[in-house]
Amino acid sequence: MSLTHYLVLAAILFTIGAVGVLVRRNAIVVFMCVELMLNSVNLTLVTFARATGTIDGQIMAFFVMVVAAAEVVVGLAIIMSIYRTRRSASVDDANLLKY
Amino acid sequence: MDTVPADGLLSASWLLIALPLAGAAVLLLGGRRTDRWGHLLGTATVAAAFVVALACTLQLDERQVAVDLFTFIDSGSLDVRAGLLFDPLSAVFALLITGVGALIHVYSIGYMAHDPRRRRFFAYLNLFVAAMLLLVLGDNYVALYVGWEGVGLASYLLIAFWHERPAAATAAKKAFIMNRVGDVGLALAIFVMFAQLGTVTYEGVFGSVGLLAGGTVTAIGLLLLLGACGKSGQFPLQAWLPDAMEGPTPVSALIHAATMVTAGVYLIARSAPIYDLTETARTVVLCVGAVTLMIGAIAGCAYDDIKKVLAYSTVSQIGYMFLAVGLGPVGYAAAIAHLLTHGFFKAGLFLGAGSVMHAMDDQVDMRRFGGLAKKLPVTFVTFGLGYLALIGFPFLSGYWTKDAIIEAALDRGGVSGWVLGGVAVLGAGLTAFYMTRLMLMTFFGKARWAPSAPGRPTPHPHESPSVMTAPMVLLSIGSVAAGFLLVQAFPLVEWLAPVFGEPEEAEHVVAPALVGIAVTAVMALGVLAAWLFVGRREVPVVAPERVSVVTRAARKALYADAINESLFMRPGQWLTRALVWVDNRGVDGAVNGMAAALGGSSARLGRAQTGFVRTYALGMLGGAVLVAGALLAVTAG
Amino acid sequence: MNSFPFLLLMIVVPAVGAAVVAALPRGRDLLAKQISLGVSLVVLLLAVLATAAFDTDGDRFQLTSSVSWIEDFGVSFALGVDGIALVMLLLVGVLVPVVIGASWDDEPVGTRSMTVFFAWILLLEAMMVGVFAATDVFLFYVFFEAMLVPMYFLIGSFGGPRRQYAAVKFFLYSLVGGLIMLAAVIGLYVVSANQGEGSFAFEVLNAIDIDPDVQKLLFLGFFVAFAIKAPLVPLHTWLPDAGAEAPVGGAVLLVGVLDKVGTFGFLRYCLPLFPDASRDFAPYVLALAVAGVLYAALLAMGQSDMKRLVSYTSVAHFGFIALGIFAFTTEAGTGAVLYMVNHGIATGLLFLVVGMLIARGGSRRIADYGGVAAQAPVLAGVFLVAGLASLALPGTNSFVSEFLVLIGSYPTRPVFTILATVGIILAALYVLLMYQRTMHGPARGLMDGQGLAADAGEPAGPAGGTGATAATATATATATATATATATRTRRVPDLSRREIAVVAPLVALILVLGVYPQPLIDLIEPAVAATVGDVGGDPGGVVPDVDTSGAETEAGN
Amino acid sequence: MIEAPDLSLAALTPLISLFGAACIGVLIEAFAPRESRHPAQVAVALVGTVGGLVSTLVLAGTRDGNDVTAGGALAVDGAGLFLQATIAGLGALSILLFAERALDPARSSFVAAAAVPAGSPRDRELLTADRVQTEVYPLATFAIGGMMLFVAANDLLIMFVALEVLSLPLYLISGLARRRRLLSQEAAVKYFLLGAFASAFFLYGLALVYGATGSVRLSTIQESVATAGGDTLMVLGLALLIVGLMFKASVAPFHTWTPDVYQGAPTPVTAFMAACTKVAAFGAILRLLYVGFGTDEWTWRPLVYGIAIVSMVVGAVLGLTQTDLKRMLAYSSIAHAGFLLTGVLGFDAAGESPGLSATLFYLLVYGLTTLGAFAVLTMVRDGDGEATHLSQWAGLAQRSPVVAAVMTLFLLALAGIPLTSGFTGKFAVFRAAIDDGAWPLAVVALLASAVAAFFYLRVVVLMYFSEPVAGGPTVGVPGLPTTIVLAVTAAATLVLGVVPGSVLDLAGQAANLVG
Repeated sequence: MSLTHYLVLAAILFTIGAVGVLVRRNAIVVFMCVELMLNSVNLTLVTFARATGTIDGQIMAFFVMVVAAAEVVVGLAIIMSIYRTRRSASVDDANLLKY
Repeated sequence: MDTVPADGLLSASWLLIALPLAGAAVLLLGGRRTDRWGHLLGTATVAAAFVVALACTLQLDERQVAVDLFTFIDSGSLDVRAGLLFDPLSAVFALLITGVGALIHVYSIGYMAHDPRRRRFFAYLNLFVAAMLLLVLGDNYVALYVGWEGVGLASYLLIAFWHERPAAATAAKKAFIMNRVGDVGLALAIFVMFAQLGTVTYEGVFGSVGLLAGGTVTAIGLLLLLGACGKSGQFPLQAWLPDAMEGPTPVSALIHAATMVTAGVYLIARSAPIYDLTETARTVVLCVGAVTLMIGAIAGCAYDDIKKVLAYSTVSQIGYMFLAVGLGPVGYAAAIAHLLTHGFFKAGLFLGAGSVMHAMDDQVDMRRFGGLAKKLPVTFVTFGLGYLALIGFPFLSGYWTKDAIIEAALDRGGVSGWVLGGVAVLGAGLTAFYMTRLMLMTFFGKARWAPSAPGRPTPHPHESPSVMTAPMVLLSIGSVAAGFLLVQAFPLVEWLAPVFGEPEEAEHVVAPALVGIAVTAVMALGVLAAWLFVGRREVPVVAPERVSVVTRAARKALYADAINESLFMRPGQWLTRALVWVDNRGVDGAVNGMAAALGGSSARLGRAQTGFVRTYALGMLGGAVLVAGALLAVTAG
Repeated sequence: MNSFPFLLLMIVVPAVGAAVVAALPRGRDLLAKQISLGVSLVVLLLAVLATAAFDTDGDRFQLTSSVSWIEDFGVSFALGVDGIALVMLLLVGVLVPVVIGASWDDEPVGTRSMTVFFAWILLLEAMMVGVFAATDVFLFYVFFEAMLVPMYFLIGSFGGPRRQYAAVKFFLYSLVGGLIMLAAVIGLYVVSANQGEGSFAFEVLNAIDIDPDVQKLLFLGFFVAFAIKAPLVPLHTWLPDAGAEAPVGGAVLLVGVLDKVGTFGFLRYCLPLFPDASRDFAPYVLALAVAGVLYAALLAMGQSDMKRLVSYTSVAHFGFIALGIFAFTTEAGTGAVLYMVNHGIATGLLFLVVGMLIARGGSRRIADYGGVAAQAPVLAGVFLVAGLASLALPGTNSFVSEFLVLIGSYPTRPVFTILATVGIILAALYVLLMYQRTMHGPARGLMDGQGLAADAGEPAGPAGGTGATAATATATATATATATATATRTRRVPDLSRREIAVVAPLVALILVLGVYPQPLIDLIEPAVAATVGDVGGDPGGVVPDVDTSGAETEAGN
Repeated sequence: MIEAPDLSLAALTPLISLFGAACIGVLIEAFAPRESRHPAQVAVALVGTVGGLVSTLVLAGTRDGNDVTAGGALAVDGAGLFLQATIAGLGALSILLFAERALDPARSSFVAAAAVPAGSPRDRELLTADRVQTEVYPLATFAIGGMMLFVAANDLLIMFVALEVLSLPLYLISGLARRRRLLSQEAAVKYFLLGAFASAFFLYGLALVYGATGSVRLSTIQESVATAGGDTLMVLGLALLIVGLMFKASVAPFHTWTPDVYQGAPTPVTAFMAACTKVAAFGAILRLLYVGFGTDEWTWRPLVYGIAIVSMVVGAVLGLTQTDLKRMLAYSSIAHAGFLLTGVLGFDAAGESPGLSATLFYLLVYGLTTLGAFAVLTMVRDGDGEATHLSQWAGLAQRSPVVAAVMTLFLLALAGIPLTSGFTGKFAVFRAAIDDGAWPLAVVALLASAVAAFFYLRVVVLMYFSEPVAGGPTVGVPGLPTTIVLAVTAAATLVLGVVPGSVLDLAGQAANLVG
């Protein structure tokens, strides 16, 4: 398996994540799709790190993980608060603001 | 003959204009304070101007005198000076204007005695006299133009003097507008002169007009003619003049008979050096004169309104003058002579008509007159003398001057000479017809007096006060004698020689005596016809409806108004309405439409902002794909 | 004397005056009016003194002063006047006191304070002086745009029933033009920067050579802005709305002075800076100008609203001015500048008189009036003088300018001139039609109380007129009564009051004096115009006649 | 062998000041008694931001030449310092808006307890309670710190981290409105989800660029671009990076979140976002495009050209039909993003062109003006918080002439009328664009500003030319903080319009980017 395969896999994962954001209604699932996108990037970074023979990419992957974790904290807090009010986590229900 | 700078009394000739102007200014600015003596001041200034004019004329031994006052407009190569030219031609006019003007002022004192706005009437009359004097005294075309439009304004103000009457207001507007059409011609002529010759002074233009191409000279001539037609009520701009009779009668006498309407003749005569160079333009002048002469005469036969008949008579008589100036050097002096005598007798006739109206509770319908000769003896006599002078009764004014014109027309020779001469003779016959008809209907026959309006008493005619009759008497004396004086005793031709050149001894096609006899015979025929048609019968108080096509056409003044209406007024109104629509819906609509389109697209695009996160994400993804695609395309390309 | 900062003072004095007036507490209206009048008279005095200090044979720009303003943009606060700007300043100086006098008894709409009105007027005066006195293109632009704000508030706060629409339309139209001009202003700077030091100074820009294609673009940028402001057909539709809805004082300044910035801009910027483009575009501009003369005149005839009618007449007059400017002769150019002044006076007077009439009748519709001349002869007389000046009757000031424009244009552009002369006839028509319908005839419509019933549906508030005085109050009161009850009673139209006479008298006097003796103004204007005509390749000395007349009659035979 | 990276503490002072203040704020939140928290938090946040501003200015005054520090991860250059100072200053003003307690009867714009479900009995109880939320201050301080880091990042990874540091607190405080909590929470969710989505794009772009060049250091990327030219990987990476940054800058077509979030978020937060986030995002865009891809201009130039037009048109046209003032200002911000891009385009890497200084200046004036406009919005209230519907503003000038006048000043500045700062800014960026030959873009921009002027004017028309409606909103008497904000922003708007020379000079001197 060449490095390209990993890259392609990462791209596919990224795409799946992006499409997931578009098609899923539950805010949690949408957010998980975003996480999937971030993780596909991690895969890409690690692959490139391997390709260039440096560890920069791997370090960056760690950075991304930390950031992703922080994002989860913030995101879940927000989603929770709105869920408690509305009793629904569907993103389609939140459309008071439009036009 | 060279023009010399003025000295002595002549250098004060600006007083001629300044005096009546000052009178007008005092009366207009003074307001009601001047009500009590305003009419006297107005009359005095014009009388004083007459004295100045007379003195200046007597002093005029150098024969052409220039008075330079101040710079009017000096820009680039255009240099218009406020300058006066006092020469025999302008002297004659100045005398006519101030002389007849002063008489009519006097008459107006009586005529307008009961009008609460008499002071303003005198102010306007003074304004008119000042403007008219500027017109004839200016030494360049721009000064002439200023006076030209100035008399237009005064005419407007005076026709609309009784502005509560819609007809008067409309007639005034019509007069002004039709004059403006002519004025455009005059203005364009000035533009052409400036563009071609770089000057607008008489001296400069006449000095170098010979350098111009023939076509250009013709163009200038025709444009000047357009201006002249407007002011003089000549075909095709004649329709305003009869309507102008809505003004007080002294106005009709002074402005629409004696002075302003003759300005066209003055313009063409003044521009003689130009017309001398262009046969074409002169021919057009001739045609205009001949056509107008006939239109006026025919229409004059059909109207029942005493002032309108006189107005059409004026149109017709000025047609004679145009015919004369169109003939070239032989005709100029004849035209001016006829102009002067016409000034006397037509002014007298109008004043007489005014006196009749005064007596008849301001009615003008001749069918309601009749038998006034006894009631208004002075009016009858003076009017009668004017009448005889007008129809060319032998040895009265009209006879001399009209004959001269007819002779000159015949002397032209060839077919055109015979045609023009024939028209002129025919016109003389028609003049005799309609004037006799007027006399018969007004002064003879049974009294057909009727109340001017329901509820008003039937008028009891009485002679006018002497302040009115005195000017009539003086004018009738002029009507009788002026022709002889100007043609035989002190030939105007010689007086005007410095302007038009020495008269050549014309070769007569028809012997003058023969012409005289023929014209007198035709005149007699006209009188006879009038007596046959009008004098012998009972005049119906209501004009008969079943009349011939010719009469009907004549009653409508040969459909001049109808033609104007259908050619200009209606399409104009239609165009205006259409353009208002275009401007509101089209031009402004485009702007508002653009705004609406922006607003609409804003609303439509705004729908894309659905409020759904997933739609937004899709938009972002699409944007990202586009961005990536664009960048890749740029890199690849 | 030349170092005295006339121009700066003429900007600063009214600006400070505006601030003072705006800061006055409510209820001090009289003091506000007195201060405003005083300040505007000081400006007039300064303008007159500046004229006295101006040497007609001297440099093109005089009374100059220049302070670096925004160095990064190469902008200076540079002031200076040529004859053209100077006469415009005189016009500003004359009209503002008149407008203040005319608005003296105005009642504001709603609960607004009239002190604000006078503050805006003074601020507008400062801006107008600035726009004419600026010799730096950037500075000019700043004043050009900033001028919109006071006018916008004048229309929007104190105007007629449709004032919001009119104010926004006015602002946006001008802004669009201004922004396009901004692009050209910047472009001009960039061009100058490419040829050395970047600058906005007029004299520097006048000296540089610009590539013809670039010139065309820049010319169009400036032209569109000025054509909107002036306004030329088909960019004119904002003016009738703005002119009709603005309070009379505002309308006078709008049409009398503000819009002149457009034609002033043609002359000051378009021609000298882009001579090649000006020559290339001249036929098109002339076509627009002449189209405007005829089109707007016809439209004026079709109006039923007096203020709209007067606005349309102005569009026609602007056509004449544009014709004079783009004929590229000294005579026509001088005439055009003189026209700018005269039009300000004549149309200003016309607006004022119409406003006084509206104040008496409470309606802007022509059909609501009739026979006023019989009851208010002085009003009718002034109306007539204004109308005659508007139709350029000889003896009034407008004649001189219109004549100069036409006679100067004819030698270079005969066809356009001939078409434009038709406008002379149309001018007589629309003026006299309005005059006849309102002043002549028997008293009718509102004037005898009959028109009120028909009119009651419309908002009966003061139509932005001068002094919504007792007449309007009566009108509103009687509007509620039935038509039959009021039909028999003829209400007299009061003639002009002493204040109103004092307001119109200076303008009437100027109309007559400048109609008879315009030469002093021409002497001021001509050198600047000649220089401009020289810039654009014309003969500054004036029209050269087609025929060489120096040889006189001796060659007549050839 | 590991070498310790060079680290200039002096250059880091501004960041330390902010992050330090934020950490102290967290500690205060944890340990200080509730009554004393608010003043303490405000004080700390203000000290932090003002300290950041002052230290940036001192740094700018004392530094000699441009520098990179922290192992080349941070750039200390003129543009960076200018932007940092701008962000710190605007941030301090925003903190003042947050701290306003006089306007809302409930003493704060922020919810008392975010965890309580909206609309519950407890929530209603708390609505009128005197309790205030103080977490917003450390959160905002973190965000400001993140922004200052963002504009100084010389490294894509740092840029990403800074992006998250500035974004995450913003997501949170968007949802903390005291009134209309549902809207506020919705705004937070939308902002968060879309923001995270955009971050993923940015991150993927980072990865691709890293793959193409082997580095995320901007200078290294530039060298690599100069030698290797743009291969597909790198171009894709650039595209994705641009997407991420344009999202933050709310440039169309990545603007869709802007109106919703601006409308829903508490008004002081909206003001903060509109002013500071825009500055930060454009700082990053400038750095990415010119430092990272400056030699590759021809690739992205047409793209930015097109995006600028789209953004101006979308912002101007969509703004026309808005009836909510906050939403309207959101579209205005989108249009202004387009105007700013014209300035970005008017800059060439050689540094001759005035584009950079123009953009810097524009960012400053736009930030001040928009902050002021939102500050005015906080003052006009009805029973249910701010009265942001247009119709409620009818006749405001007659109720409160001063407020109307100040608002008019801001609106005229946003519309770009001369003698206001907005005009100077517009002039500067358009001059840069035209100087660079992009005059068609400038013409489009000018027409768009004319369209945009319509909706600014509509507010003026309503305030001045309409009669007040019965039962309209009241204009609150602001406390000291809002008064200070209004005074500063209004004075700046006027001064930068009339005598902008010195600040333009400053921007001119600051106009350099270290590679």
